[in-house]
Amino acid sequence: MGVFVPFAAIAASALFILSLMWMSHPSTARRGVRAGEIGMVIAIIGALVQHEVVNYDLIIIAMIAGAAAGIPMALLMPMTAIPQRTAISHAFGALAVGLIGAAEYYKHAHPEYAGGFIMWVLMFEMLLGFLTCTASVVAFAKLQELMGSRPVSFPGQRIFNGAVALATVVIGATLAIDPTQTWLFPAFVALALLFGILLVIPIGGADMPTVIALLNSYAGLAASAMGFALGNKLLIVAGALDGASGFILALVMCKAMNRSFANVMFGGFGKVIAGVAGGKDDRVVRSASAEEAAMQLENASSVVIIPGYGMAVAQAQHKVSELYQALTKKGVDVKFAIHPVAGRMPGHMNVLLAEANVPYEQLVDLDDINPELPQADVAVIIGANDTVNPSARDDPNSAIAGMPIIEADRAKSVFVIKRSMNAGFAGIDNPIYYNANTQMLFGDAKDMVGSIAKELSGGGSGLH
Amino acid sequence: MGVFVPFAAIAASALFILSLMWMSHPSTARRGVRAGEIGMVIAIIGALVQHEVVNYDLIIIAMIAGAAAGIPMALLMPMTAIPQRTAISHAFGALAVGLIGAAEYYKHAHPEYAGGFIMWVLMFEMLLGFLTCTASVVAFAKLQELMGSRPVSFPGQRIFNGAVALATVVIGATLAIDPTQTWLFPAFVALALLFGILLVIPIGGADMPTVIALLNSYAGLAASAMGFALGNKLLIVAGALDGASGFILALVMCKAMNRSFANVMFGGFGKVIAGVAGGKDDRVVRSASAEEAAMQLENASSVVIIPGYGMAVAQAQHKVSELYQALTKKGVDVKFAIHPVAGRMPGHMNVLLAEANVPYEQLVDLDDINPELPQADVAVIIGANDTVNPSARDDPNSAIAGMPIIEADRAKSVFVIKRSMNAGFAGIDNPIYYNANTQMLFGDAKDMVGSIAKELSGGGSGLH
Amino acid sequence: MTVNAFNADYLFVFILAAFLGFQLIKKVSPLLHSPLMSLTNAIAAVVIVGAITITGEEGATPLAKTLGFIAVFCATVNLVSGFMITDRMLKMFKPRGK
Amino acid sequence: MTVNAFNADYLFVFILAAFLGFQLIKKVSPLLHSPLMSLTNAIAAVVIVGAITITGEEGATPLAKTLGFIAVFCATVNLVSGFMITDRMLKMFKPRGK
Ligand SMILES: NC(=O)c1ccc[n+]([C@@H]2O[C@H](COP(=O)([O-])OP(=O)(O)OC[C@H]3O[C@@H](n4cnc5c(N)ncnc54)[C@H](OP(=O)(O)O)[C@@H]3O)[C@@H](O)[C@H]2O)c1
Ligand SMILES: NC(=O)c1ccc[n+]([C@@H]2O[C@H](COP(=O)([O-])OP(=O)(O)OC[C@H]3O[C@@H](n4cnc5c(N)ncnc54)[C@H](OP(=O)(O)O)[C@@H]3O)[C@@H](O)[C@H]2O)c1
Repeated sequence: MGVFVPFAAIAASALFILSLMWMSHPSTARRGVRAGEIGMVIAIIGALVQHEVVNYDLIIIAMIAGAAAGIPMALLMPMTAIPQRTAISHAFGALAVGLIGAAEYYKHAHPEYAGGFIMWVLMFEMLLGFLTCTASVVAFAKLQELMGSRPVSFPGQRIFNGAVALATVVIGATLAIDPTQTWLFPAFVALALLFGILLVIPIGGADMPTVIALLNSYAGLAASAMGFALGNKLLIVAGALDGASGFILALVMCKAMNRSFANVMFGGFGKVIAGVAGGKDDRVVRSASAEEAAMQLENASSVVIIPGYGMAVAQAQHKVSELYQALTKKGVDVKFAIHPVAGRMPGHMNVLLAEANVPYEQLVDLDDINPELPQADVAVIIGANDTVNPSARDDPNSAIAGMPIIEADRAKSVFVIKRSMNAGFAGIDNPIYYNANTQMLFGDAKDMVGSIAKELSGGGSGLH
Repeated sequence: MGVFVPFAAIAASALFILSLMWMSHPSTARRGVRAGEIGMVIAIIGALVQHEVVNYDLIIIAMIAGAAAGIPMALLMPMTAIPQRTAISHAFGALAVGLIGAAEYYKHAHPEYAGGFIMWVLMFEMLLGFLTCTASVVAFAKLQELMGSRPVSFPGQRIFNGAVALATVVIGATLAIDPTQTWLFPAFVALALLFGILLVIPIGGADMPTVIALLNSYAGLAASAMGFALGNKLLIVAGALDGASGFILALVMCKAMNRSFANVMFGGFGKVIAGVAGGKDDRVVRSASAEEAAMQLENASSVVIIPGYGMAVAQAQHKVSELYQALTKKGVDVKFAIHPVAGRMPGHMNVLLAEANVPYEQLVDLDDINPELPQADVAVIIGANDTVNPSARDDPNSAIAGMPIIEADRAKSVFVIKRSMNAGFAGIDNPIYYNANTQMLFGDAKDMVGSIAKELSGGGSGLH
Repeated sequence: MTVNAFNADYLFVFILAAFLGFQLIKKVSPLLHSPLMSLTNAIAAVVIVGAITITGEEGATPLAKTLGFIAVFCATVNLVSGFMITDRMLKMFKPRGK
Repeated sequence: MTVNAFNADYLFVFILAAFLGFQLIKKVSPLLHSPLMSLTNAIAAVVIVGAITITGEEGATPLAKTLGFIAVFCATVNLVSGFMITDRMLKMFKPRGK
C-alpha cells in the first residue's frame, strides 16, 4: 500500500496524458475518454487506500450525491448549452480547489508554518480558486442570460477593482507571513470571491468563451499549486495539462479574432458600437425566396455552407443536416466551412453539426476552405456574420480589421440566411450583404433552411 | 549553491526540451542548437559548483583534451562521413556511461548495498552502456569499411550468443545481489563488451543506420538509468529524450523499409540474395548520352530529381546542385523527391543537398511527391535503386514487397544514372530499368551529372 | 503529506507536464475543441484526491470535514458529468460511412 | 547523492520526459533527421555531470579518478563535436532566397 499510492499517481498521470494524446483525432478520441476515466478511478482508489484516510462515510455520501447531480446533468444537457455547462463546471472545480485550500490553511495555521513555502502556495492557490469560482458563475449567468450580457461599468471602476485586488493580495501575504491571524482569513476569501466578480462583469457576454478558456487555465494552475502544497505530483501534472489546454484555447480564440488577451479582458468590446451601419442606406440589398435558393442550389455542382452563431441560436443544425443530405443525394458536392470562432465557443459548430449527423470529414477549417471558395458555385451563410465580414480583410479601419475570415464573397454566388440586417457580435456593418452576387434569405435559420430542404426533396411533405 | 544545483538541473532540462522543440523546422533549428548549448553549460556549471566536488585539475584537463579532440573532428568531418561519426560518438557516449557506472559500482561495493535498488540499476546501466559501446564500434567499422560489410556468421552462432547473454545477465545479477564479489566485475564488463560485438556482426553493413538509431536509443536509456542511480533528474530527462529520438528514427526507417525491428536485428538481410537478376536477359535496356538527356531536360517543363545512395558515394551533390541551377535558370520547375531511407541514414540526402545549396523548400517528401509524379515530364534517378523499385509495389513476392517507393516509373519519361546494371542495397533486380520510357545513363554520378549540367549551360567550359 | 519547503522536484514535474500539455493540446484537431474543454475539465477534477484526504483523514476537524465534504461533492459532479458529456459529444462525431 | 531505494518520483520524471520526447521528435521534419541525431547525441553527453562528480569528489579513489577522467574526456568530445557538427549541418539548410 505504501507503494500502491505513488504507483497510482504515476499510472493515473500516464493515463491522463494518453487521454489527451488520443483526443487529437475523432477516431481515437473516445478511447481517450476511457483512458481518462480509468486514470481517475485509479487516482481515487489511490487516495482512498492511503493510510491517513480512516473515515469513509462522508466521502461516500459526497461522491454518491455528486454522481446523482452529475449524471442527470450530463444526460439531459442540450448541446446548445455546452458553453454554460463549461462555465458552471469551472465554478464547481475552482470551488473545490478553494475549499481544500481553506481546510489546509486551518490545518497549518500554526506559528511554525509562518512564511513557509506551503503558506505562500496555499494563498496563491486559494486566490486563483476563489476568484475563478465567482468569475465562472458570472460567466455562466451571462451566457444563460440570467444577467444582461452587456459589459457592466460604473464610475471609478478601475480604481475600485485595483483597490480590491491590492487588498486581497495584501491580506493574503499577511496570512502567509503570519498564519495564526485566522480572523483575517474570511476577509481574504470574501475579497477573492468579490474580485472574481469584478473581473468579469466589465466584459461583454460574447467575450465569455475566451474568458471561460482563461478561467480554465487558472483553474488548472490552481490545481497544480495545490499539488505543490500537498506534495502530490498527480495534481501537478493534471493541473498543468488543464492549464495548458485552457491557455491554448484562449490563444486560438484571440488569434482567430485578431485581438489580444488584454483587449478581451479590459477592452469592453461590444460596449459602444451600435447602429454604426446607419448612414448609407442607398445601397441595394437583393433578397430571394426559399424556392429560388433551392433551385440555384440544385443546379450547383459545389456548395459551401458557412454556419455561425445564428445556427446555434435557431437550433437549426438538424435542418442544415437535412439540407446537406438532400443536396448530396442530388450529386452536389457540399462542404462546411468552420471558422475557429464561429458560434460562441471553440468547436461549437462542429459539435452541433456532429449532433445532426454531418460526417466530420465534411467540416473544413478556415485555412483549407478559403482556397476552394473561388471555385464554389454557391456559398450559403447560415447565421454567420462577423466570421464572413470582408471588411476584416479589406478595411484597415474596421473594428475587426485583420481578423481572419471565411472568404464567402469569393464564391460565384452567395446566400445569406438571417432574420434582419442587424449586426453580429462585433456590432458592425457587413458589406457582403450588399454585393451584387449576394442574395438575402430573411427568416429564422431553422425555418428557412427547413423550407429549402423541403423544396429540394420534392416540395412535398418534407418528411424523408 | 544548495539551491543553484537543482535549479541548474531544471533550467538545463527546459533548455534541452526547447532545443528539440525548435529542431522541428529549419527556420528555428539553429536556435535549438543554441538552447542545447546553453543548457549544457548550465548543467556543467551546476555540476562543478556542487560542494562534493573539490578536485578540479583532472576535470579541467579532461575537458580541454576532449575539446581538443572534438573541435577538429567537428570541423574537418566531411558530410559524407556523418553516419560513421554518429556511430563513433555513440561509442564514446556509451563508454562514458559505462565507466561512470563502474566507478559507482566500486563506490557501492559494500554489503549494505547488497540487492539494493541502486545495484540493479547500475548493472542495467552498465550492461546497456558497455554493449552499446562495442556495438557502435563495430557499426563504425562496417560503415567506414574497416571491416567487411557482409553479415558475419559462424556455426552455432545463436547458441553462443545466447550463452554469452545469459552469462552476462547471471553475473550482473550476482553482483547486484552481492556487490562485494568484486572479482566478478571485470568478467561482467568483458562479457557485456563481447555481447555488443556479437549483437552487431551478424547484421549487414547497409542495415547499420537502423542499428545505430537503436543503439542511440539504448544509450539514452542507459543515461536515464544512470539518472535513477545518481538521483539526477536532468540525466533522466536528457536520457529519455535521447532514447525517444533513437527509437523514433529506428521506427521511421523500419517503416520506410517495410521491415520489423526483429528482421533488422536477426534477419541477416543482404546475406543470401545475390545474382537474382540473372535469367531474363532478353529484356531491352535503352541507354542514352549526356547530350540526349540534356536536350530532353531542357524541353521539359517539370523535372523531379530522385537522389539515392549513389549520389552520396559519388559525392555528386554539388554537380546535382549545378544541374538544378541550370534547369531553374531555363525556367524548368525542378523538385527533389526524398525517400526517407534514401542513402544510408535518415535525412542523408537532405544534408548533402543542403550542403550543395539546394533550397530546402525544393526537397519534397515521398508522400507529397508521389501524387505529382504522373504530371512530371522527366524523372531523373541519380544513384537510387531500391527506393524507386516498382516491384515493391507490384510484386508481392519481392524481397522488398510493401516498402513504400517513389513512383518514378509514373513520370512521362525516366533517366537513370548509375554505373552498371548492378543491384542496390537489397540486392534485387529493378524492373524500372527495362521500362519503355526509361533511358539509362551509365557512368559515375558525379561525372554524368556534371556533363549534363555542362551541356545545359552552353556545352562550353562548364564554369559559370 | 504537506511540505513546508520548496521542493525543486515539483517544479521539474510541473515544467515537464506543462511542456507536454502544450504539445498535446496543440495537436488536438479544432473539430474537437468543445469536447476537449469538457475532458480537461473532468481531468482537473482529480483534485478530488486532495478532498478525500482532507475529509477522511484521522483527526479531521468538523470544519475540515465540512469543507472536504463540499469539495468531494463538487469534484464528483465535475468528473462524472465531464467524462459523460465528453463521451456524449464524441459519440456524435461520425465519419462519412456512418 | 546516490540513492539505495526506488524513488517513484524518478519514474514520474522519466515517464513525462519520455512522452514529451516522443511528441517532440515526431514533429521534427524528416529534412532534419540527420542533424537531429547529432543534436540528441550532444544532449546525451550531459552524463558529463556524473563524470565530473566522480572525478572531482572528495575522497575519490585513484580508480574512480581514472574512470571519471576518461568519462569526462569522452563526454566532452561528444558534446563539443555534437553541437558543432549539428550547427554546421544546419547552417547549410537555406530557404529559397538564400
Ligand atoms: N466561438 C468562439 O469561441 C467565440 C469566442 C468569443 C467571441 N466570439 C465571437 O462571436 C462571433 C461569432 O461570429 P459568427 O459569424 O458565428 O456570428 P455573429 O457575428 O455573432 O452573427 C450571428 C448572426 O446570426 C444571426 N442570427 C441570430 N439568430 C438567428 C436566427 N435565429 N436565425 C437566423 N439568423 C440568426 C444574426 O443576425 P440577425 O439578428 O439578423 O438574425 C447575427 O448577425 C465573432 O465575432 C467572434 O469573434 C466567438
Ligand atoms: N537511409 C537510411 O536510413 C537507410 C537505413 C537502412 C537501410 N537503408 C537502405 O539503403 C537503401 C537505399 O536505397 P537507395 O535507393 O538510396 O540506394 P541503393 O538501393 O542502395 O542503390 C544505390 C545505387 O547507386 C548506384 N551507385 C553506387 N555508386 C554510384 C556512383 N558512384 N555513381 C552512380 N551510381 C552509383 C548503385 O548502382 P551501380 O553500382 O550500378 O552504380 C546502386 O544501385 C534502401 O534499400 C534502404 O532500405 C537505408
